[in-house]
Amino acid sequence: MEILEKLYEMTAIGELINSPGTLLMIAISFLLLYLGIYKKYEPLLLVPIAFGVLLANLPGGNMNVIQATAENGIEHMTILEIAKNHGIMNMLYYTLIKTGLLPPLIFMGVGAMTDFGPMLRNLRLAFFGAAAQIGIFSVLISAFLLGFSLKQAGALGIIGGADGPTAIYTSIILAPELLGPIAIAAYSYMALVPVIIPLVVRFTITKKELKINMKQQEKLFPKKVKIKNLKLVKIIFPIVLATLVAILVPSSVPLVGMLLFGNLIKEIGNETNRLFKAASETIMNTATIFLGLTVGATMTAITFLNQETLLIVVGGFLAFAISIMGGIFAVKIYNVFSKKKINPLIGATGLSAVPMASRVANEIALEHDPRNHILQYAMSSNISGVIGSAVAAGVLISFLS
Amino acid sequence: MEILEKLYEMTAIGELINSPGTLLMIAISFLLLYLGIYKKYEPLLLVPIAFGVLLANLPGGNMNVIQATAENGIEHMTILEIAKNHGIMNMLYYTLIKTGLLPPLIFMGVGAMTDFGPMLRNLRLAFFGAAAQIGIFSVLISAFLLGFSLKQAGALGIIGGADGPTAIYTSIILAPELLGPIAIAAYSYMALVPVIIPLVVRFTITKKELKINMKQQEKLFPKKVKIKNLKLVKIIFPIVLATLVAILVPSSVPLVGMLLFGNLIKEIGNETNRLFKAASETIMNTATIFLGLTVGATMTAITFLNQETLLIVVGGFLAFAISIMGGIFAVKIYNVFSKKKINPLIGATGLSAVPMASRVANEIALEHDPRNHILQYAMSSNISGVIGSAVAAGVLISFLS
Amino acid sequence: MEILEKLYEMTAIGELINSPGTLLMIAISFLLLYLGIYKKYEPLLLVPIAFGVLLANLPGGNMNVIQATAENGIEHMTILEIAKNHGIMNMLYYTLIKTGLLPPLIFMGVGAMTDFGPMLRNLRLAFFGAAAQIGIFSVLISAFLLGFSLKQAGALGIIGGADGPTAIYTSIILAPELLGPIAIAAYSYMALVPVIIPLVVRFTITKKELKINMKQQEKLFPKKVKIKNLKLVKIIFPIVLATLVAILVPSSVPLVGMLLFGNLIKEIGNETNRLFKAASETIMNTATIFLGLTVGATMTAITFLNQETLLIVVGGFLAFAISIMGGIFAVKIYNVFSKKKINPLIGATGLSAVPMASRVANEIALEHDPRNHILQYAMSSNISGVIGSAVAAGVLISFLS
Amino acid sequence: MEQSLSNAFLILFVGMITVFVVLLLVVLTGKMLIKLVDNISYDKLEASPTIKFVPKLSEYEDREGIDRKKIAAIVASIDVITQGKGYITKVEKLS
Amino acid sequence: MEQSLSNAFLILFVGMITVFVVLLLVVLTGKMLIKLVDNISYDKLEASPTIKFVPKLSEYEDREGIDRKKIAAIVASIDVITQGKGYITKVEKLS
Amino acid sequence: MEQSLSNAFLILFVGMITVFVVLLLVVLTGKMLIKLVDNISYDKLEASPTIKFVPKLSEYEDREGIDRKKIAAIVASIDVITQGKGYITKVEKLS
Ligand code: NA
Ligand code: NA
Ligand code: NA
Repeated sequence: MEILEKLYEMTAIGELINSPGTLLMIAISFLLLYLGIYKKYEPLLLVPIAFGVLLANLPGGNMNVIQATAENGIEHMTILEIAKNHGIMNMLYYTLIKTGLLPPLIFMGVGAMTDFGPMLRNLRLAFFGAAAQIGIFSVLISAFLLGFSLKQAGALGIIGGADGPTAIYTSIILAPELLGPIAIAAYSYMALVPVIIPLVVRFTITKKELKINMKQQEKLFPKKVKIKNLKLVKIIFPIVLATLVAILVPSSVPLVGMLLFGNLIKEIGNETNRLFKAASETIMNTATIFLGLTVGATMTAITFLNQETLLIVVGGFLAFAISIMGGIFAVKIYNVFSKKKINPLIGATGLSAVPMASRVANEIALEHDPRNHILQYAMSSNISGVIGSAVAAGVLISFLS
Repeated sequence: MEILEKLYEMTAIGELINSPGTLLMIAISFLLLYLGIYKKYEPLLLVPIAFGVLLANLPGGNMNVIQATAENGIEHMTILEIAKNHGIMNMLYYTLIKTGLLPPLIFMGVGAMTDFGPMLRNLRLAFFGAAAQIGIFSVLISAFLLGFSLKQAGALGIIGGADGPTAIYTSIILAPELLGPIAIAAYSYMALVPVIIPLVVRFTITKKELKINMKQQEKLFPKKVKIKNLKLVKIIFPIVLATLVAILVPSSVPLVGMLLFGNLIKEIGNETNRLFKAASETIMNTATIFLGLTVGATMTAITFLNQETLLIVVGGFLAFAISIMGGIFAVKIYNVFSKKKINPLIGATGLSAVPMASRVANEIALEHDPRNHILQYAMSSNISGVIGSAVAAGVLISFLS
Repeated sequence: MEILEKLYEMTAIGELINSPGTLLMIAISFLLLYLGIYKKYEPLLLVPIAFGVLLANLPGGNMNVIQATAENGIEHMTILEIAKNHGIMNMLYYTLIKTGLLPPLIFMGVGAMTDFGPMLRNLRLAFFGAAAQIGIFSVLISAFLLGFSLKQAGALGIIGGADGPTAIYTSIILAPELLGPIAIAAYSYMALVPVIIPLVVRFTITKKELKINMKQQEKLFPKKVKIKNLKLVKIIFPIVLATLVAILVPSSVPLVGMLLFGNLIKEIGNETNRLFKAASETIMNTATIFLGLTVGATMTAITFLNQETLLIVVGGFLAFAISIMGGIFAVKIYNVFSKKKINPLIGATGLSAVPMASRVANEIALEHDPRNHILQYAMSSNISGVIGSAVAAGVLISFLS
Repeated sequence: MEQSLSNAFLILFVGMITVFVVLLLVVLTGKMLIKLVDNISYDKLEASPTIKFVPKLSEYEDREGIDRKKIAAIVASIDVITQGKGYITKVEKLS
Repeated sequence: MEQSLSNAFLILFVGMITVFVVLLLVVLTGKMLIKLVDNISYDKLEASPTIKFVPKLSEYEDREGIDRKKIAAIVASIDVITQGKGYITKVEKLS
Repeated sequence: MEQSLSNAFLILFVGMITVFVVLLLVVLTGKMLIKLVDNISYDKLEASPTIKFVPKLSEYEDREGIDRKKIAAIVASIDVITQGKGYITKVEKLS
């Protein structure tokens, strides 16, 4: 009898019965695994996040991230104290995530995998990456009106930047208590870009506009500049850009600076190949695993199953949609004043979500005219949208933190 | 003259003369290097452990791990304080090992390199991985009777799990002062499986039993179930298993959960290949180096050259032998009640020590009947033995820590 | 109006105007990038260092390393506190650099990429790696006379060891405030070895000496010993050498011990290939990125633009030149007493800067006699120069820290 | 001491029961899972319904952009050559 | 609350202006850079003046100890076959 | 100051002596080692006595143990099939 009692105490069955929310969280983890594995929604992030949810919510495993409070004093604990008192997941969270380390490291890897070539070849279009950040700030205001604090509203709005690491970095600084749902929303909507962009496009772009052929426009109004030595331009560009951004928006340096460093060591080539491999593989892959697991582990029944999560899901969607619209209308306004027309789809990709958004835009263009390949043009505003949202994040952090 | 004095003071010669035990430790390190390099006993672990012993015991190098006490207050020091006061080896030990971080990370890598296929194809045999954990608990009792504390006895017993990371993880939590000899014993006996299994088999299995042909038995009593979509089963299996184990033995989640996460990102395939590479190479290889060096560095003359180490060496061997016997007798009992006979060697491999134990069992079977290939059957109980000992570790931790 | 004001406050323009030194630092960073990328001076280190300088000096980015003082209490802060108060660059600096962790890890990688073969085949020549350390100690005395503290003078002198990680490791321990310029000087002069060695050679070696043909000397005075089992010698050598060095200069163990461990896991071969990969790629490449960025980030206008930096640049050059001369004269003295002559270029390569110095020496020899290949002989003293300077660093640390 | 010894035996019993129960459940759920998956039509699965007009290309796959049939052919040829002991981990397109 | 709302609008304006200014500067400096680099003779660049008599060999290449001519030959053959779209990341000696 | 200067000279002497002694010992033990190893019969070593009936297979060795000629053949066949757009980063044995 005593044995059975001890057995029961050891298991988590009792805790499961007491907190039925846990079962719901496990179901959510299964849903995320389904989306990540079967539907292939950003599996590199959703699978570890989902597994993190699973491990965190099975009670007794000591794998759930707990928020730092004045009482528990986690912020002032040594690594060993955190690990001993709260397990390895909190240790990883408070050294890698809460310090804000991993998002810049991931940005370094993103930079090492980004080719600025398409953007340099169509520099003018990069400008439309700016308009597509309007969703961030509109949702900030809306969320604030709905009762979120300004900080929380900013973290919610940044989902509209359509960039995972940027969203996570901003949330950690402004509203760590919302990190889980914001990360989930950001990555889910990024995965849903093939659904969201067509939806917004249907209501905002006319068929005639969709048929604007960029290559034809190029021929009608040829560019003057041609890049003779692209390799050298690509090496100098990240250095100049880093200097520029750092002077204008210093608070975005940890993200943009690391992105451009990653890009530089890629573009230099053989001489820095060892650094490139470290940035784009060793560090990137390792950071992705730990980011996913720990972000997932922040989502326990208590922190996730509440009204705020619902509002984040709705708000995130709005931020995405408004950002896409912002880009589209910026192009439309440009077309009013310019003879050389631009396909408004180029504005839609200003959202970022590289390179998914560009592919989706290209597909839509091809549907309406099978010869209208806009991929390389879309990539320009697409990549600039990454810089745009990192800059927007810098503004938010600088004003709100 | 002053110069010679200063020279002498700088060297470690004085200290060597004062503590002759150090010379013995250096000899032990050479022995371990001999075993690892020349005899090829688990070189991936024994070589770094041995070199760790060498570095730690050469006095003055400040490379030996010191136990945290209330007086030295290491547990409450920051990383920088530990490094400054006690050197980088203690820094690595107290952030990577003592926090319990590396064994789960290594389990993630083990999971990413484990194929559950052979186990799923012979699920019934997985059950015999349970019986082969009896050595853990028998030695726990024996060690306690010999004067070890219950915690220490548990850490000693877990050697019978024949799984390096499990033994290290359990020792860190239950008896960190015994970490060095337990790790050495565990890895040495795992390397000695080709000697230990035949030894136990000779005294426990008859020639007739050794000739039981598993394939023939399959034909006589065919299975009903066939796996049509093995890939999908392999993806869902780690998810379900993680849920199950976490509910029943929450304290084994850091090990089993990470093992199954590693396995999941392997089985998903291309979509999570970056995570797989991080888990099975980047993190795994790096963790192995640091684990080896730091575990070795815990073994200084004072902590290693005592009676306890001798008892651990003896106790560890007993734990191994009893576990093997447990598996064997479980099969024998099964055979009494079942028409479809199982070769008792399948029980012996329940020990784990994957895949060495299976190979050894296969060799023994082939010696007695050159057509009797049992490798794939042995792998089933062999793999389940890993889960079995991780679960047993969870029970020990939950009752004793 | 308010918007413009807020905009201006957010940017770093105001700070740039107030501290014109910052602009100079940015210019220095561009210069270093030019040297690293275009001139190919040690790009693996100079590029990250330069980018670190850039990120650190753009004000407001919070990416500059600040020195720990009693007031700011950084040494006693937890990782999270450092990251929150001083950003991720300080977090990386105080966990990876200031703890002294990365240089030993890089030495492990260097060891894993070093082949002791050429040294073992010409063991006698290894002795001349000793004489080439004289620059370290001469500059120590000169720097002390010029007003540096003894600790600082030691850190300055170690530049003459011509070994990046050794210089960084020694500086961290003896004079962390000089880390930036010392690292820059060390790596720059290592890159300038093809200029410095010929310069020194021109003033110290006669044409007749330059024509001494090592192979011919070998034939005239043949060696007795031939290595039958080089593989086994290569495996035992690092073990014995580690023991020896650790007994004589314990304070050099973190460097030399890790170097020899890295070498051992390379020489063992297949069995420890996973460890070799971790040491020579995963850990090495990652450590190189973080070392470069953080060392660069220590160089802000205040810490870098002063007289000391100038003296370090001059002193570093002297240390290099004197070391080369030391090696050369040691050979000359040897030649006085021995019939079997040695080309004094072999002494010049005792400096280390592997394998650049050997190639340069070989080129010079070939210029004077196209059949006089001395590369493999030069490599012997070249490699022993690495051990020599690590030992010298150990002496400095043991006497001065 | 006596108390502790009885504890040790308690751990023995609880431990072995737990191990047996967990591995029994592994066997049972494994069998259930196999049956369950069998009932899901395999064809249904192959025709994965993910967003159709965008052939999903994470940046990783991007690089690969190599016709899957070609890969199949390569793998087949490798199998022949290596008698099934080799596999290709990556075939990458270069940008 | 009202104060905060006006703050929110302030952030909206400052944020969008900043993003527009930064991306405008990206476009402008990008264009300037392209023009500037064009003026630098390409040939001058090719003949990189780095220390000539030392064929740069990072320690990495060192390790591989494979005849460089053979590598050149392999690369050439690959170039022919791949029409320049392929490269070899590693050629390693097997021990 | 003066004390310190004499310290600096002390370090000079101790340092150079140490470096010379260590490298002398490197030379001497190196030579001894070479002689010692020579005396050990090479053949004895080749026939490494490790447990015979278990062909040692760490999962890593596994991967490498593929005939080099076969790899060459694979590479050739891949080139043909992919028309040069693919390359093999690794060919691994499966356990
Ligand atoms: Na964006
Ligand atoms: Na086991
Ligand atoms: Na040197």
